Amino acid sequence: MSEDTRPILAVALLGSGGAGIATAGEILLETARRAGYYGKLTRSFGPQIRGGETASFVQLSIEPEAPPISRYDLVAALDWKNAERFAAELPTGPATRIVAAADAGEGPTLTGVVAEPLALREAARNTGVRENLQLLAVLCGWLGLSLGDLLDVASQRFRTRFGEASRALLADRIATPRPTGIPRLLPPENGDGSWNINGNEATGLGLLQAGIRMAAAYPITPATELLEWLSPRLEGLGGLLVQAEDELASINMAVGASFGGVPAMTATSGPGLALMHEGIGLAVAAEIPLVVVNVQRGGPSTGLPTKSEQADLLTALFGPHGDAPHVVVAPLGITDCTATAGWAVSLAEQLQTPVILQSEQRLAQTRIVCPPIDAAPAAPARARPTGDTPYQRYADTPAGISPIAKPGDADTRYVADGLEHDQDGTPTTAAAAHELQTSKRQRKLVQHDFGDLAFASEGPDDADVVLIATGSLFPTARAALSELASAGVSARAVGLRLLAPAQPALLAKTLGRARRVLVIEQSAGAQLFHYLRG
Amino acid sequence: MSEDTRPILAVALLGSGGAGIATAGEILLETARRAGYYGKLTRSFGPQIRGGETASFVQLSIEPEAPPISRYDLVAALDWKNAERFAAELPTGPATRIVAAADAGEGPTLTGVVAEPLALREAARNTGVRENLQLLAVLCGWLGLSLGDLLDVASQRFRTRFGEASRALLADRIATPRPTGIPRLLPPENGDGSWNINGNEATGLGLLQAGIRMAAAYPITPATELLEWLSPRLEGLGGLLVQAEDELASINMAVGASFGGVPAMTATSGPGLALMHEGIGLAVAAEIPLVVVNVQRGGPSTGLPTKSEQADLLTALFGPHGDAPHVVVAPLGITDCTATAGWAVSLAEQLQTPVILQSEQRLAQTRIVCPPIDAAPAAPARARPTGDTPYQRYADTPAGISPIAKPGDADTRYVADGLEHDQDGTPTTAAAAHELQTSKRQRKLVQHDFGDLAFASEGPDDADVVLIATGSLFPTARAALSELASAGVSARAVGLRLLAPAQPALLAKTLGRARRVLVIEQSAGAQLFHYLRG
Amino acid sequence: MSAALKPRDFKSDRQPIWCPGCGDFGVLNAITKALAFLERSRDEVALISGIGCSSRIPAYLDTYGFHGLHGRALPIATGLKVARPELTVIATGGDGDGFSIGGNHFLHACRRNTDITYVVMDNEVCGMTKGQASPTTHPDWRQAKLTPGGTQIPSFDPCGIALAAGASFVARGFSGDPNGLAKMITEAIVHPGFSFLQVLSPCPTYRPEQKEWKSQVQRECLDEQSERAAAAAAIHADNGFSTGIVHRLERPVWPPAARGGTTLDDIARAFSA
Amino acid sequence: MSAALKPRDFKSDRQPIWCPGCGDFGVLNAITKALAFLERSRDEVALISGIGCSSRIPAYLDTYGFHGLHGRALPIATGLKVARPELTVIATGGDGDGFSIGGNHFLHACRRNTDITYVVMDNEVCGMTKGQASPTTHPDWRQAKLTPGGTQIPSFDPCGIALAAGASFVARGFSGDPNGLAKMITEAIVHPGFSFLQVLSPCPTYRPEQKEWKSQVQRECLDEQSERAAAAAAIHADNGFSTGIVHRLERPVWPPAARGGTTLDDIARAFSA
Ligand SMILES: Cc1ncc(C[n+]2csc(CCOP(=O)(O)OP(=O)(O)O)c2C)c(N)n1
Ligand SMILES: Cc1ncc(C[n+]2csc(CCOP(=O)(O)OP(=O)(O)O)c2C)c(N)n1
Ligand code: SF4
Ligand code: SF4
Ligand SMILES: [Mg+2]
Ligand SMILES: [Mg+2]
Repeated sequence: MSEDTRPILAVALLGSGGAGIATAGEILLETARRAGYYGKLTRSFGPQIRGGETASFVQLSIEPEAPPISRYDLVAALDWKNAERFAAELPTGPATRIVAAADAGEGPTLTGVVAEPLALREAARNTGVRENLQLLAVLCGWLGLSLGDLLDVASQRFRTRFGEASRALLADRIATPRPTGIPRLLPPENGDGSWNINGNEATGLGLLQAGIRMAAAYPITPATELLEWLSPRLEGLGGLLVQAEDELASINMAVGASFGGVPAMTATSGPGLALMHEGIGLAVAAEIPLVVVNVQRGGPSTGLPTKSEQADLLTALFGPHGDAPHVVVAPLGITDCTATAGWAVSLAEQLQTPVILQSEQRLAQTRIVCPPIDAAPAAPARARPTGDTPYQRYADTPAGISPIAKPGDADTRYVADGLEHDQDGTPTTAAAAHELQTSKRQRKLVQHDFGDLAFASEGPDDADVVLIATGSLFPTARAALSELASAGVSARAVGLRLLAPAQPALLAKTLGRARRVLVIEQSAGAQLFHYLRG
Repeated sequence: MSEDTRPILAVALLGSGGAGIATAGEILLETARRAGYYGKLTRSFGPQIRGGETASFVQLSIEPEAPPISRYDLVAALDWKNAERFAAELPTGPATRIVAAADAGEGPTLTGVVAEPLALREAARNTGVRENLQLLAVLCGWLGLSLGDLLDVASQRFRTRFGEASRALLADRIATPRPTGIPRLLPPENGDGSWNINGNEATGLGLLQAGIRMAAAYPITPATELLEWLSPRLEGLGGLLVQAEDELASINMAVGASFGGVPAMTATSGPGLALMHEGIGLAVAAEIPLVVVNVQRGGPSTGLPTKSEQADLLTALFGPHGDAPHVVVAPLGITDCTATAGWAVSLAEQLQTPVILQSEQRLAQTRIVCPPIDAAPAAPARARPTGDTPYQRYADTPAGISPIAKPGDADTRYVADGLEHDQDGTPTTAAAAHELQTSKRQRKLVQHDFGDLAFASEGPDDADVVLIATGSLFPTARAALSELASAGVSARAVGLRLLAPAQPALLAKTLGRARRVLVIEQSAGAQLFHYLRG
Repeated sequence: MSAALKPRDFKSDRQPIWCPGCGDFGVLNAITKALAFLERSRDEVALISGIGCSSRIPAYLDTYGFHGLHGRALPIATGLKVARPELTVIATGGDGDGFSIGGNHFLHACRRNTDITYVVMDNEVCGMTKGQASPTTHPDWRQAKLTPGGTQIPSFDPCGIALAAGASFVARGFSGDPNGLAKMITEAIVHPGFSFLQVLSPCPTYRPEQKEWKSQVQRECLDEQSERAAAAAAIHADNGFSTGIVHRLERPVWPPAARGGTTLDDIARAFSA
Repeated sequence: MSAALKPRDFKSDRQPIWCPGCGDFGVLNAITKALAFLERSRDEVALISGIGCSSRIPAYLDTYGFHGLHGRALPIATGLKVARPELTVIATGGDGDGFSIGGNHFLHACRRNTDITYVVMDNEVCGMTKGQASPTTHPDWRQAKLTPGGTQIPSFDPCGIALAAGASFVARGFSGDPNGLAKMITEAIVHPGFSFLQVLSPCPTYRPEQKEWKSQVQRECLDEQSERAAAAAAIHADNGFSTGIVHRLERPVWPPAARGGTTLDDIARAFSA
């Protein structure tokens, strides 16, 4: 290998209003997918609604699930306007190559080697092929991606066919000589069967595969794209997504649909979740299966709608009033969204409880190329009335799970109630009934065997150090293991897919003889840490 | 003392639809107050909206704050219809005297001695003096209360003057011979200056004394009576209570009023609190002083609106999404409601934060006679802009408290924001600003010296056993101390008036060398226990 | 089988917690009559309510039901109907439930025109919480401790708002006339789309003066208008005591029917296409 | 001092995040013109908004302001005005903010008649969240990914609802006519009580076809009606593009003024009386 070839390369694309940087990132990722590479794309935006400065961060690799980017190999800018806004997100090094359009203006001070500027504007004016695509062609050439793939992906994306002149220009661009020092990607080890998916889509897929057929929701960043993905697909499967007037309607519509026997969900982000706690509490009391996807963003309040955080843990665990046991799960990475979402549906249907699925902006809006994701299994059928005694909706049972009828079923009529109730659903204030139902609602969760999905673990069983994380930080913790190993630290990463009901005994067992346990979380209040201690 | 005289007596009054048992309890308590006794009145109702079975539980004593009732001395029933509903709340013993109207029907099986039935109906028909009042007169005679006081209280209550015949009848009733075995109360040690007050009123008083002048709220049991008490008094003080269309409006109206510089509040119960979390989070982010009174009832969901519980602890601590530090306090008894409510206002105004005041149905709707309650001090003035630099609403300061201007102030114009913001209030997604403001919001609470009010403690400093409780269970814990002492256990009761921010160091210090710590709480999920461990 | 059901067969054996003389008894009767008349199967009917005295009604019927949250009867009913279009879904509740905390859902349900019947028992008071003003309370009613000087806010006009919001069936009934009311509820259930019924239903406990409604109500004197504006004018001109169906118009029911055509495999396959 | 203020003095030096050509620029201009015309002190004005592109407006004015929660501009504004009656309180926001999530507060603010001016920038879309249907969106608009077949729900009629709910001042303006709009806003601020302004404010990004509004809007052709019913009829008959003040009626402002008369001592004393 006389040439500098690598299994992983990281490229940052920058530009301001209307430069098409977001699109360029998507096209690059998909073009690489077709060549057989894996990859990842994240984006960052300025405050403008549209047309502000944009950065696309693309990582390409020959193996899936590459570790977090620690340094960019290539930074390419169509213009540098307000690019300093991204400086904190853009680690570079002496080997980083920086290339910009000829008229990009003054760049921020980035460590790296500046390459010859690219003159793109005139050709754009002459051929109509925009600078973003020309830049992409240059990069594809340098990275070793093919013109054919690029043309296919771009014409699909822009719903257009490129004319002769455009093709000729792009062929020319892709042949732009590589400045020395720009590394090449190793040849791909993979066909073109891999998937191009983001966390929102992977979540939606799992929900549908497990059986969700009704959704009601109100748009909110960063959950909107999940809803937009679901809407036509739900309809295609004979279901429906209702755009509700607000989050109070959303959660209660989902409750109504599920009461009707149809697996139902809503999705939102922090502000919406805060509004839904009364409805979630109703689902707890009336024992209605329900999935609430919370795509976390920065808080508190309206907070930072486009940024990621894990600080909605406590509200998800403890938001509804009263003793309101329910289930909270979190996907341990983007590809895990499908399995965890499917699991959420299964748990909801089986345990007749609301399940909050804690996604994150960082999972939801990160697009990856990955091996095909296994389908989530269909949720088990709800416990059905047996018919041998007068039907009691809230009958006390050893497992705490009472058979659940649905309207239309013969002779199992009942009234679901959010007031405390007797076993047949009649409201009561009697202490004995309250104790019975409270303990039933708690027991059905505490006694459930959540199985292997509860926690994930990677690393030696007898490791000295255990890193505990959930959500998007589990892959981060895993990536840290090899670094720790090289530093001589024997470490293990434990990922919490199941956050509630708490599993102190299982966790203690999992932690084994670790001498040191570190909780890794993205919350200023150390929410997970305090929760695990309680 | 040849006669059986006692410092404390407990009387239960029972009756069904329209019997006037609730009123009878209130008249008995106030009549005893005028005689110089202290006392307590709680009530229990059947499920009917109005006119169902009712029980009034009255305790009279020569000293204030008598311990919880362990056995009733006297059970008096106008009729026994559905009285078995109250059996669980009605501990009796062999010495309990049971008396009923002649036509009361079949009673539940209660341990005790049944006295001669009282024939009241015919006299009621002849004089118009209802049976409840006649029964009261009989009881007053037995307990040693005066006809004059009874007549005064009753005529004030019914807004009527009693005629000759009625007075004669009641004089006759009060002279009803005492069955043997009914104990007498010791003579009172007190004048008639004591107060007749319930927890809702004591809370309202503290709020007003500390400076609340605006409230917005939506009715909900058991907070409604607090609001109804406040409404005319706020207007009388030049303020206002707005009956809002819902809880979302309530909390946000209170935010708006406080933004305007007027100390503001709302009050609700669990379902309403669940709806307010988004608004409370806004007050956290925009740093708006605000008091939210949560009169806890049984949950989850609509739950048990007329029953008490302490299971809203977690939602009060952790309901709002994101890292949303705020203050949670709880009164340690009925008389403590005034001081704690006043403190809540002071903390809100000083720390520019929402303060949730956790009351309980048991405090709110229990009426007591007690020594006059000290006035809560007026809240300190908000930190005002100094005027020497361009005003920055969210300026970073060592204490984390930024000067707060209000509309109308000269030259300190700013925009309050629930989006993350720079020090001058401009929205930003920059990580540095988020860190700065997040840490400022946390620091201002964590660094604050909450002083002696944070915890209450009773019992020897070096006690072996510490009972930790909050709210209405602190008096219960205190009452247990003497029992424990007689059993040879050295115990101390610690009451948590401050629930958040958590004070682990202070708590550890307070617990001292205790060998055993018991957490006493009314929540099936052991919410306080887990919280204190985290 | 269901053809033989009598109104009383639609009643459960639970004892209502309502006060003697409460108007809601009449509404309960009327609903059972309508369901019996329509020969609905008890298994195919669901009553959805909020919280309040009136919202207790589902438990007194022997059908399916959901006694949900204060103000949220309509969303639960909408979710159910959309998921299970073959059911007869009746949403019920009070004036506080529907027009105070539930106002937004009311607006949007009128607009959406999902095939639900919404029966509001209007007693111009929050009964369950012991007598506070509701949006339909007269501004000068001074018996509420929460608003001792009266609300001094003009009362909410349920039928007027329903019309402005686009409800396709709007009627006013009286609980003291269970037969007339049963007929109205029958029409409302049969109407395809969202049908709104404001039922004057007295609260003798907190509004004893409503016992007079018996003589004030004008039965069936509102003329049916298919024109929204004409209906609005009629409601506007009325003193609030006329009853009848004031508006009925068939317009597309939501959601539109056609759905389907995709498989889970199609959906998964698209990630590598 | 404030008498000398120009419209531009009411602008802050923050750069709006709005897209080029966004209608909200025109609304910002119109508000500053109205405030300058009325010679209000910048210290005595507060702009309260919800969340959305349009709701960003307070930061672009050099007055007091509150950029609150999605849908809750009116409650915050009401709380502020009730607490501080001497201030000029202007609530602002978008159609999603005001009519979808905020619909209930809209209804009740119209009814309550607190002296607030409410300016809704109606672009028939949720702009901030990247182009979903709002209540005012036409049922057949198919560009929203969330409702690819269109909502198929008749659009919400803001002025009609405001009238039915009892608003005492109702007008429709156009952001493309900042002078006409400034006049309207001036009248609205001066009106004692709740004044509602629906401002057609195009979103060139998600609703490029709204660039046509310039030619579709009929300026100042709605006749002012003091009768609520007549105004409703006019709005009902209109195609949504006529502008003007359609209704203005002085009625009691809430809350009524008289308060006071008690002391804290009186209140405490009552516990032993
Ligand atoms: C979120 C929430 N807020 C408030 C309440 C308290 N609440 C229960 S019923 C009710 C009013 C009921 O009035 P209405 O709907 O008119 O019914 P009515 O009792 O008059 O039949 C209120 C305010 C509640 N249960 N939940
Ligand atoms: C409780 C809550 N739900 C949803 C959102 C997401 N959200 C922000 S702005 C907006 C819609 C804004 O639409 P509109 O009010 O019409 O304003 P525009 O952007 O069109 O000016 C939504 C749904 C939120 N911030 N908070
Ligand atoms: S309080 Fe009024 S509405 Fe409620 S049950 Fe009694 S009479 Fe009926
Ligand atoms: S998206 Fe539309 S409403 Fe938002 S700023 Fe851009 S043009 Fe204006
Ligand atoms: Mg009512
Ligand atoms: Mg809009």
